[in-house]
Amino acid sequence: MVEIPRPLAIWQQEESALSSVDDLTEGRLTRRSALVAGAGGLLATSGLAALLDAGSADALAGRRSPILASAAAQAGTLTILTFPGWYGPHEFANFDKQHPGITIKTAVSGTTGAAAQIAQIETNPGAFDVTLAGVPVSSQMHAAGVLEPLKTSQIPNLKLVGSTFRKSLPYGIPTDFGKTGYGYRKDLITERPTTWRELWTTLAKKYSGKITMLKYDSDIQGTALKYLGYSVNTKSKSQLQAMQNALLKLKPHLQAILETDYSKALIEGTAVIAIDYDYDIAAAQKHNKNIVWVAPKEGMAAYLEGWCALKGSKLLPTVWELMNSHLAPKNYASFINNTGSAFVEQSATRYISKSIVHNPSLRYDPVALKRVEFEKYLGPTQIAYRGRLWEQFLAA
Amino acid sequence: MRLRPPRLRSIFTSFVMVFLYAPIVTVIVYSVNKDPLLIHWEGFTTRWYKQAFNDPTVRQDVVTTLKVAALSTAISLTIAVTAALWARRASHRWRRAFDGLTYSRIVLPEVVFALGLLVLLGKLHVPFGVGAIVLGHVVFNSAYATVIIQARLATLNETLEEAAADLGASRWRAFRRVTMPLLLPAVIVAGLLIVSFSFDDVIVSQFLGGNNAQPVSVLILGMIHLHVTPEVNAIGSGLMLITLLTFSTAGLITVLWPTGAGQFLGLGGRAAE
Amino acid sequence: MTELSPAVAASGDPARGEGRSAPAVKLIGLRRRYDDVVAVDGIDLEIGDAEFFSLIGPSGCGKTTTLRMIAGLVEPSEGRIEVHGRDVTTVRPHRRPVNTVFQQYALFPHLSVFENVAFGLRERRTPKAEIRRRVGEMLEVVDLQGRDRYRPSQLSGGQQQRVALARSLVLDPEVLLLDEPLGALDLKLRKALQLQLKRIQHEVGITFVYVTHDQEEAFFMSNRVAVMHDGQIKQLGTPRDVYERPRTEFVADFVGASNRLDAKIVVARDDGRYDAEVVGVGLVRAAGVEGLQAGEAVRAIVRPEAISTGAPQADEAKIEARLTDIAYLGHHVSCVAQTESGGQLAISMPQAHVKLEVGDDCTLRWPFDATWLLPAEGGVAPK
Amino acid sequence: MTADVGNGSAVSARADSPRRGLRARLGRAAHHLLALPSVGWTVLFFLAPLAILLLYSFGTQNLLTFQVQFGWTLSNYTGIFQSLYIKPILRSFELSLFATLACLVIGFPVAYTIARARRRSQAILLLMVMIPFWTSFVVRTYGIYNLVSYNGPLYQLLHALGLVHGYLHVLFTPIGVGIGIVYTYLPLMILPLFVSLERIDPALLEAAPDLGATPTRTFRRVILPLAVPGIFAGCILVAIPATGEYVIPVILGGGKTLMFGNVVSDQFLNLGDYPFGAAMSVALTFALLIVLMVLRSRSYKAEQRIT
Repeated sequence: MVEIPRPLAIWQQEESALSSVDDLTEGRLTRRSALVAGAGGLLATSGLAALLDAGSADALAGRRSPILASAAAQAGTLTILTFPGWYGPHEFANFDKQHPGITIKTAVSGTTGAAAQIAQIETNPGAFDVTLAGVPVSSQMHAAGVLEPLKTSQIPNLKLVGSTFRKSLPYGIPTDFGKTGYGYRKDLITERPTTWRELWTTLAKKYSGKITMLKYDSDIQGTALKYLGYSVNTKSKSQLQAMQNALLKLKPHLQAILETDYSKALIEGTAVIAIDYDYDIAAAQKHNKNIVWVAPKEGMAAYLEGWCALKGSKLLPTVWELMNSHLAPKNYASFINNTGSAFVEQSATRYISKSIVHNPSLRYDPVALKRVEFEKYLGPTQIAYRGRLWEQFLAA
Repeated sequence: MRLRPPRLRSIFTSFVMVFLYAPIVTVIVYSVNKDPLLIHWEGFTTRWYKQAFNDPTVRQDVVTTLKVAALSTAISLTIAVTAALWARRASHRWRRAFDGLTYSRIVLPEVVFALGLLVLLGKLHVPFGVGAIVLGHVVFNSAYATVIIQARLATLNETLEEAAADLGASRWRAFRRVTMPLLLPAVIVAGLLIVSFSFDDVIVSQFLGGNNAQPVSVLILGMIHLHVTPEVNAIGSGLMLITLLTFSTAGLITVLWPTGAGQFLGLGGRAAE
Repeated sequence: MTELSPAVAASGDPARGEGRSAPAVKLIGLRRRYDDVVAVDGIDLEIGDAEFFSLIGPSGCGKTTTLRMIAGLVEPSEGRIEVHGRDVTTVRPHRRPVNTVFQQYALFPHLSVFENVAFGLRERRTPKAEIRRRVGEMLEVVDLQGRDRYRPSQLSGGQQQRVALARSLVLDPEVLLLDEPLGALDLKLRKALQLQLKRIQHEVGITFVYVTHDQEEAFFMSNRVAVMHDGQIKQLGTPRDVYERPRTEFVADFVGASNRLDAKIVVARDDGRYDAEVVGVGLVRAAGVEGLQAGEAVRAIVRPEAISTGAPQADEAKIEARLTDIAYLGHHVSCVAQTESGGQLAISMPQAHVKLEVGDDCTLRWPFDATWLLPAEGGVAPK
Repeated sequence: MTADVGNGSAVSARADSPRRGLRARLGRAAHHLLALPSVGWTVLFFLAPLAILLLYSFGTQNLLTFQVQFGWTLSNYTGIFQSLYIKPILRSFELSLFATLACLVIGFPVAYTIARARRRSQAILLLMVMIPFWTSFVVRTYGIYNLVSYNGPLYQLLHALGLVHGYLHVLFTPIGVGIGIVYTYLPLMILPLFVSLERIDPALLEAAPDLGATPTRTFRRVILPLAVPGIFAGCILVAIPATGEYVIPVILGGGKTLMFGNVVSDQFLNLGDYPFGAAMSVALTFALLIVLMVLRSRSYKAEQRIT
């Protein structure tokens, strides 16, 4: 039933058996989920929990499932809260065959903000079985008591995931991560930058109005902290203030702070520099050979996200099976090929598209990972403070 | 008699129409563009429409959207017509208070009452879904409809209804045969408008949809977080087409219906006054 | 009622004095087509100074279109319009020396009575003091003094009508056009206002061109009337002329309930009269439209009020009939009698003269002079 | 009497009915039932939720226990007047004012044209105004985004006409946001204007020139005053929601031209600070209600003047 775990072939770089999947990634390039809500999610979750108070808590408690009937015997609709198009046509194919009674449905976690998505979970106890979430949000959900503790014994494939990732996302199964660096057009600028410092000090002024930035608070704040040589997860007020000043200094030179299509302007040439995720630049490079990825020497901020099981799910045994199936190398490779994202499972490399495996920005490279600092859950006060700073940056 | 040489006004109106349609044209063009990144024109394809049509989520969400729009429009118009009929004969002070309520439903940022409603319905254990979305949509849709219908009703001569009552028509019949036909233009205008609001709404739809009702607007918002894909444009164009077809069918039925003949097109209704 | 102020009575700014010898309004070959429909089909007309002139006819006859062309609200397809000798065919309405009183008054609902009347004066940048004076005087002329602060909606129909009149008259137009101004009023009010209109016209001495479908109203007020039909003027003349000597059956029919009898010309006499054989009556010597030929089928027109009962005199026509209906209309009685041939005759006579009952047979008589002969328009005369 | 009650208001109220007084009273009572759907809906699904939020606006949120605690603190309100929020607030009013005026200037001739068109054309023209709004709001706004983008169709047109050199700088500027808002709210201006212009008696438009008014003066002295209720209604429907607009600034403003609506919804959707978000909403609502009341009372007067 469940695919037998392959031996961990660490750092192995195999040719992909499925090179044709490249086509699949065309036009379906994804960006990270907004569920990885840096600051936002935390207070939002708690706030809503408070708003709904006892009513929903009772409902949650009442629906706590007895579990551990055989997963194969279960039937029903298993709902994953995620983005439309996040999963390709192949990932669930095997699973569907083996579980004829189960229908997998994806529900849209809208993107108006993290609070809205958490509201969806909070107000509909039992309606969703799995949610896609980043480190801070999953930690917050855990604190709020809406997550089902991961039953690792039921998910043998979890061991295939690199231990760094597993430790960073303890409440769910890690599926993908993304680093924030920048891309530039080598045909449109003469410089060949390699650092954040160059971007902030010389390029910003020279190419003022031709620089775009993705709109994601924790990634951008982390980026500024990296530029200044601080930790992404610093709690120092003075460092955070320095970060804020750096961002405010950059803002007048920005063409736009984008919600979507981060690299489109770069591809078109209406912008020459884009502060963007690794996988998005990788995808953009396919459309324009002049785009160069910069993994700045000062380091990069990165998010990590994955699946968490939600309390109140009536299909928990099936959920564990689905998670296990998702991490089975072939399946996992299919998911990575669909999203074009950086991957967390080394053993799936042989099935993953060459363009991802060989891409310097995406490949599974422990050296490169050392320059990356993952965003952590910093507690509500810190999150609220950073949230205000972000708001101030946008409103300025 | 004319205000200005007619051509100037018509030319200006045509320009405004171009302004209104230009973005829609780009949406339609993008929906048939082969280039998935929509950077260049790479040729015509119906692939995105097929893709959208074959996607069960899209199909289901379109149905949800139409259901929500139909229900909330029907309820909103009923509320608006009754409210306007009441307001016409209400005392001045009551009417002002009433108008205050109507306008505040339009004024208040949607996110505010949507959140309040979320909390309230949660506490009352009202199930989330199409019904809950409709509850929310009616709040603002009925307000817009009331404003439009009230404006129309203010211009109608009450003596017509009195005459009808005097001729022995029951109140209901006087309403149906005299007031309603006169109000119809405003009701239609209001209907056209609030259907579009229902389509556009994201916040109430997302908050109150639960896990079994997701209108297209919410789906699209999720989809564009990846990229503004041609498929999204195809869904937008498709939705417009479906609505247009629905309305023209409804219009056709009304026109062909023996008793209501011509009323549907009688939007202006100047002669009716 | 009210003394007319010198400003209104003088009715003349010097600028237009020189054109006074020319007719107030002159229409030359005036035509108006709407797509396929010809609303006005070639009208030539001269209206004199200080004349009260009416255009009458059934609805759709083109009278309102003609009026609107004079006002400049409708452009003629062909032809020319002159006001006191000046060609105004292409002059925009706001520059024409004519003003209109509209059917539904068209008072500005957002302006007070005073401001409505002052509207045109303000357009002319008349000094404020003068506006106040002239509006005040004009409100007196139309008997609305003290109502200047009212809104049009607070006035009765008759009062609104007078505001509309004042609004136009205060501008001292060379010609005042009135488009069924009394159409929306009840009968009693209409009668009163007819008198008032006539008086005002007399006082201000301005040419009035009056459009109505009510011939009685037109006859009562006008110096001359033109009867229109199918976009053409069918007859032009004094009310008496038109009433007593209609040129066509249509005019005869339109200008008043008239009895029509089939007849045939026997002799066309030298004195302009005819001897005609009238069915059921016999030989009648009567006046008629010029140029009727012996042997020609004609209609004999007899006015209801010319008919009486009793033994006929020598110069009277007679016919046997039975009364089928009697209606008392106050000082008058209106009867219907059936002739032996089956035709019906309407009779109108003073109350005192009626001594008959329904069902009585009687002899009806009328003077030969009260008979008018005109060409038959084909077919048998309507009963 | 019971019979009358049983028959209810559906019974014909003939003028010659001997019990007309009673019927009239019953009729009045029944008449008030007409207000019930609207008032009931508003109270249950609008005022009740708002009452909850109003309570929150005086409450505090404990960052550690995440509980909203009811209280009577005004700190949420005083927080609004931080310099941080002044800029978006001013920008909101500025953009809303601009958009309203632009909608009025653009919408008036269109509404007038429609109002004076033949009746069949009226229906078609009104429909034509509405059709673009049956797509999805987000898709439509991205349509504008495409249209005004640096090298988009508008640029190419203007460039071909020699009106623009280099790129078109509309997208990601306040002008871009303004265009988006004008586009989105134009029907809300055109419809009420149409309603009020359509009911102007055409004879008035003949009477004015007949009395010597030029077309311009006719417009100023007759059409404009009579359209005042429509103008007020249109301005209310445009200005007030436009002040709270927040999606358009994000898409067309490139996330840089934020308005107050963005700040408010961020409190709820991203920061999750409900008491502060509620306080902001309450403050915004009150400010807008005052504007609204002023506009409405003017509009009432205007309406009474012309009816």
